[in-house]
Amino acid sequence: MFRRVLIANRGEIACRIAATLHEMGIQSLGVHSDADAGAMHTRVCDASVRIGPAEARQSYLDIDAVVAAARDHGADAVHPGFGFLAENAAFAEAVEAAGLTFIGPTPQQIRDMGDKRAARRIAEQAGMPIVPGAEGDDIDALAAAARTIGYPVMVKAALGGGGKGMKPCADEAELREAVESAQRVARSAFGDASVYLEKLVTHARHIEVQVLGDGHGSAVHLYERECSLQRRHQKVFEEAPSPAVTAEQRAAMCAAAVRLAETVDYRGAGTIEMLLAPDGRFHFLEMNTRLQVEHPVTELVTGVDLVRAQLHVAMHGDLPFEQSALHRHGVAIEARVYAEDAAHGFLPQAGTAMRVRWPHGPFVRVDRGLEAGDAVPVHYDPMLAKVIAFGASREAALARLAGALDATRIHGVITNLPFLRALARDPRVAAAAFDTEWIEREFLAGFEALVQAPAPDLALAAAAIAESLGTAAPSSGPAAGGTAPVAPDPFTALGRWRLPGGAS
Amino acid sequence: MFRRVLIANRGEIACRIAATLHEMGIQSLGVHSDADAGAMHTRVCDASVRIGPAEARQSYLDIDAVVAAARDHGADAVHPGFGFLAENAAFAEAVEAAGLTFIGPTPQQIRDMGDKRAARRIAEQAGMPIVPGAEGDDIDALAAAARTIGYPVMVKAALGGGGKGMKPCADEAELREAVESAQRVARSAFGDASVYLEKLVTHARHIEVQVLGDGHGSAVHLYERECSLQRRHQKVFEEAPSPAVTAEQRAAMCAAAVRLAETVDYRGAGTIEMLLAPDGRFHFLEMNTRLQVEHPVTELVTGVDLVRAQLHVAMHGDLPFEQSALHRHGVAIEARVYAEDAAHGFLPQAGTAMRVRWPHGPFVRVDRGLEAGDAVPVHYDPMLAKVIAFGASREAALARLAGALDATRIHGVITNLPFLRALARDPRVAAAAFDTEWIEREFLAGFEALVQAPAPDLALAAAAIAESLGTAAPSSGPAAGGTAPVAPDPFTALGRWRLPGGAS
Amino acid sequence: MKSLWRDGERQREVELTALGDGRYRVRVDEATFDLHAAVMPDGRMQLSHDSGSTVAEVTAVGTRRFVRVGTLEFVLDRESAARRRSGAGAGGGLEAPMPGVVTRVLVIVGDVVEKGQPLMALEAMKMEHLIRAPRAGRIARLAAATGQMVQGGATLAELEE
Amino acid sequence: MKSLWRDGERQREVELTALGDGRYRVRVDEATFDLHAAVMPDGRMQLSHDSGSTVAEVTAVGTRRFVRVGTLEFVLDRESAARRRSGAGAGGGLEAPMPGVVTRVLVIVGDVVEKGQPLMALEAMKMEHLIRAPRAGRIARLAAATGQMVQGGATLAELEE
Repeated sequence: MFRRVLIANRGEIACRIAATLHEMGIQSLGVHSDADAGAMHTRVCDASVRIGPAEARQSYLDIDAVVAAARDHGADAVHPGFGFLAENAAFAEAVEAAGLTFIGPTPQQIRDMGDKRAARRIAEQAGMPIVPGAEGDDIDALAAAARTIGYPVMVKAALGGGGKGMKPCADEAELREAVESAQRVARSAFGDASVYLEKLVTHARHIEVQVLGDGHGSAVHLYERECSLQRRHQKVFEEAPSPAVTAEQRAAMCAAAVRLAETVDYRGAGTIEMLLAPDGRFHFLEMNTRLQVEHPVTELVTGVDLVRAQLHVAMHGDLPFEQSALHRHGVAIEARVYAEDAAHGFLPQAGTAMRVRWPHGPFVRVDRGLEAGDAVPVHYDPMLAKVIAFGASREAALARLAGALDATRIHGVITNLPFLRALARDPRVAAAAFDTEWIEREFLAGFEALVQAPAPDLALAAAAIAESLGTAAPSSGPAAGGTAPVAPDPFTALGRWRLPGGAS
Repeated sequence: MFRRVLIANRGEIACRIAATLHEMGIQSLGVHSDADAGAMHTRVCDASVRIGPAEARQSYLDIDAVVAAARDHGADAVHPGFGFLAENAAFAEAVEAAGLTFIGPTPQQIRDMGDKRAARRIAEQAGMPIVPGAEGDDIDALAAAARTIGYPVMVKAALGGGGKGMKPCADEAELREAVESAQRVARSAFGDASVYLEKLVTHARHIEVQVLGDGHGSAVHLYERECSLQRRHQKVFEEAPSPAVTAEQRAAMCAAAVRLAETVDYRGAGTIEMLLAPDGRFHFLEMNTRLQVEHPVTELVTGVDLVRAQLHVAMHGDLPFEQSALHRHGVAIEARVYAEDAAHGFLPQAGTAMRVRWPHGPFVRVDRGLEAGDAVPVHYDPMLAKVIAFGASREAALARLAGALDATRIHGVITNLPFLRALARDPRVAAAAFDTEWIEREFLAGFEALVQAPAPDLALAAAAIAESLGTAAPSSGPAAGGTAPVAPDPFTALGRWRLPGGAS
Repeated sequence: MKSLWRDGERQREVELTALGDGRYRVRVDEATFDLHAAVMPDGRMQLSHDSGSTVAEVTAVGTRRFVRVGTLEFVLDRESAARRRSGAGAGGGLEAPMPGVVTRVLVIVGDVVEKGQPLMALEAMKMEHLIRAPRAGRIARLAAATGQMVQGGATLAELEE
Repeated sequence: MKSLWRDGERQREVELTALGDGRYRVRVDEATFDLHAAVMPDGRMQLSHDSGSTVAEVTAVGTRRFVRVGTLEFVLDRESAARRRSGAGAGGGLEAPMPGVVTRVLVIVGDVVEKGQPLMALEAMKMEHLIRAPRAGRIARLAAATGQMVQGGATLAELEE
């Protein structure tokens, strides 16, 4: 049993991990950079240690600083969350070298799956269908392979992730350009210029299977998630179960994922990402050796706390449940709230969230790292929170998500909430008629037209009146005293002022 | 489809109803007394109408004021929540007379079930087992009946509820005193001195079945809740399913509840309360013709939003789902957070909640009517919130509830959190080895000894140091700038300072 | 710096000596120990003892202090030395245990009452509470009348021996 | 009272005439209408029009206004008349669209650039963004160097025609 666990992360995921530690009676030790002194994750942890200046390389990415904090403050184990050092094999090694437990897979498993070429080979050995592809540093050899495979193809960095260095190519000219560009990006981002190419499966859906392994050859799956709603390879909405997968496909994909995990004696929580082609066939894409951003949708439909399950494996070396004990019911959909200006090219935003209101209706979960008064620093990933809705049906979950996004209010930092609200009410989203390119191919143009329409006169009037009344200044709590006068009929014209995307 | 619904309530239940309305795209119109101007429920509603001064009789209990607010501001329907006018047949009549929909049963159903004697007769007709009893105004006749039934007996007010006027009697002398006292209380509280008596079933458990009727003779059940953990007939913890009920008992109780609801053409959500005697037999207790405080535990194990279901019945006159579509999984446990001083006779408290932190881990739901800076007025029921935990097993749900209660912090108003935390960690609660009298019979003495122990020296040191540093003043948000220095080993002695009830 | 605190029924005394750099010598009643206090950016304090440390959070409301130490919570009252000497907390004045409305006054000035005898009834939040004499004595003064709203801690009556 | 606002790419003008008792005559660009504004205890405003009303919430951060009307949200910028006349928003100075670190400067002072030509790269939150010339012209001044941290809205360069 761990007494104290260091959370090597920040923001909503650090807060979410702290909640499970707290519930298990394990002390939570946070870490923070100077930019995060007093941040929400330092407040929800039992204590927090400063590990460096604002720049991530000197704090959250500084292996020595994080390991020293864990060792010096008596942590038994380290939970890396996702991002930062979560898939860094050297970090996992350093944690273990310090005599602490790394809550995650072995360094070798991280390293193998981090090299996408090695991962493809492992998946193939485990009998999983893989997309035809080729690897190598020689551009002519790659071009020859592409001719055999057939265009379009996708060029990817071997050690990549998160869409970095990925480029689709329609012909050989594009391929040569893409390989050079990907090599450049890969060298600078991952310190290794290796690239590979894969046949580009168009109109595909992104399906991933959550697995949990005991490190000794046994693994279970926790069903699939669909994450096809993406913008620039970044997931926007995620849901479980996939509305596109048949029972037969689900059984085959989940069985293949378990087989892969068992083949490598996988330890802890991991995700096997797959492409589901329009012809109904699925292909291995990659394996993520960590908790995913979108893990809550799996938690909501299975009733399993995945962080608790990770801790169980790390403490006891066995699985907390058997496959037969796992059931799935209902539908959960997650929307990622980012500090980015969806109306202007999704530019990241920073600032102070003066007024924040999170939704809190039944069946709505909000994993957040931000409360009113908190700063959004410029230095880190701009994801502020995830709003997750559960429903007995997909229709119910989606309606609940739309209502929850309407009820969310963040003033002080521009967020992508208008984008999320429009997505949640799009009929194509309701019909689950999308693939990984749909947002950019079909949705964005209409959304941009919508957000570039002039603000209604009433919004301008409200801004001007608030200024004249002095009510525009942010207030953190309710004003004392006073009554709320209500005009003779407080709603009649509400409909008139509403645009599509409103709740009426 | 309703366009606008008036919520004739305040506090957490008004906020909870507003969340569902919002999600359904229905406008929420709140009401507030002067004491509640700016209260949380007025902030989460789309708008709120003042209905009178602080005293409930002149505001939340003022039928004319509430109906006028609904009519004058264009509401289509009124949701009464629970408490206040929720089980007032005259209010339901006045709402309907104003041409609006009352979201609840018919006035006649409210009236019938409000008279506990009539309810017993209806239950008996529906073939439900009832506890032997007698009614009447003549004390000698009641005494004679008690001799036949056998002591102990329980005297109750005919129009009562919430434990008011209830008194157990071990012999005839106590009976005579109790009847007089109950008549006096009943006359003053309910305007009707009628009382009745029932055989007192000792060591019984309180089990209740949630039903939903379409008003035309069809009803479904949503399984049972157990609410045996009570103090002075007020529920403290509630859970679903009951850990004490076998599958056979569950089937029998649920079927009996549906039969009763169908017998009276019951409309909307209602609860049939039963006593489960130590011999395994159950008996009708009463029917509550409204949403219950503890409805979230049913929602969490069935995935059904009961407020949405109420709105569906009110709008469409049919049931939103069939019995066969209803399933149950997992365990949910609710704890009621009250502004009352558990260390000093549970005296109700008022004041301003300067600092409030609600737990927000996965599988924890908090239905609350209070945020930091909000006032707790003296005029109303002191329930501030409900903390509800869900788990795959009862053990998991209870551990999660204990952690969530630890994480909850309300400074500024004294609450019963220490009482709830101690209950959540009591081995008898973990073993589900309790009945409706257990808290008072066995738990309270130990709890009182615990809370009357001196505060640890460190708590006094903290208070004195905070005063000398000026950090005791409440702050609403994080302080700007600064870093968090951490002492060489920030946790080693934590265990030393912890008392039973802590998380370690 | 010496301070007096009410902890339930107890009187507690704390003497604080600042040693600089956030270090304090603390005496609580008879026990003396050293602590280091560091204010965290969110206003909580990290209190370090020779054998380790914990996080504390203190909120002041009037003389009342809400104190959270780790996950344990306590409510203390700051007492002035003057008030303590007058013995106001112990007897004499009879205080409302909570805010509420006086619904019944069962005694008049001059009544001799026994310990535990109900003196008045206070209603708050649906419930009625009887205010009982803390000890035997004579009602010297009544400071509340039926129907009157009183704040928690307000003097309701004075009892003389 | 007249005020100027930037609404995305647009300039909007509001003229407010207080009629007393919370009533206002409002002109927004060419449209004129009457409104009644009542401040709710939590700082939101109930705005009533002749045909009904809605709830609005406005938060000011510098010149920026976060405006919630019903469940719709807008971000507006308050512009001073002086700034508008100088045309600062439209050209001349080139502003950082977000806070970040300048990772590359692709031009030097004196370069003649075409509309859309990349001038520098700004990195913020894992992503790099190219700053392009809003129109053709000559780089008159460079106000940012590689490695420099800049705030959103800071002038990065000046472009002359």
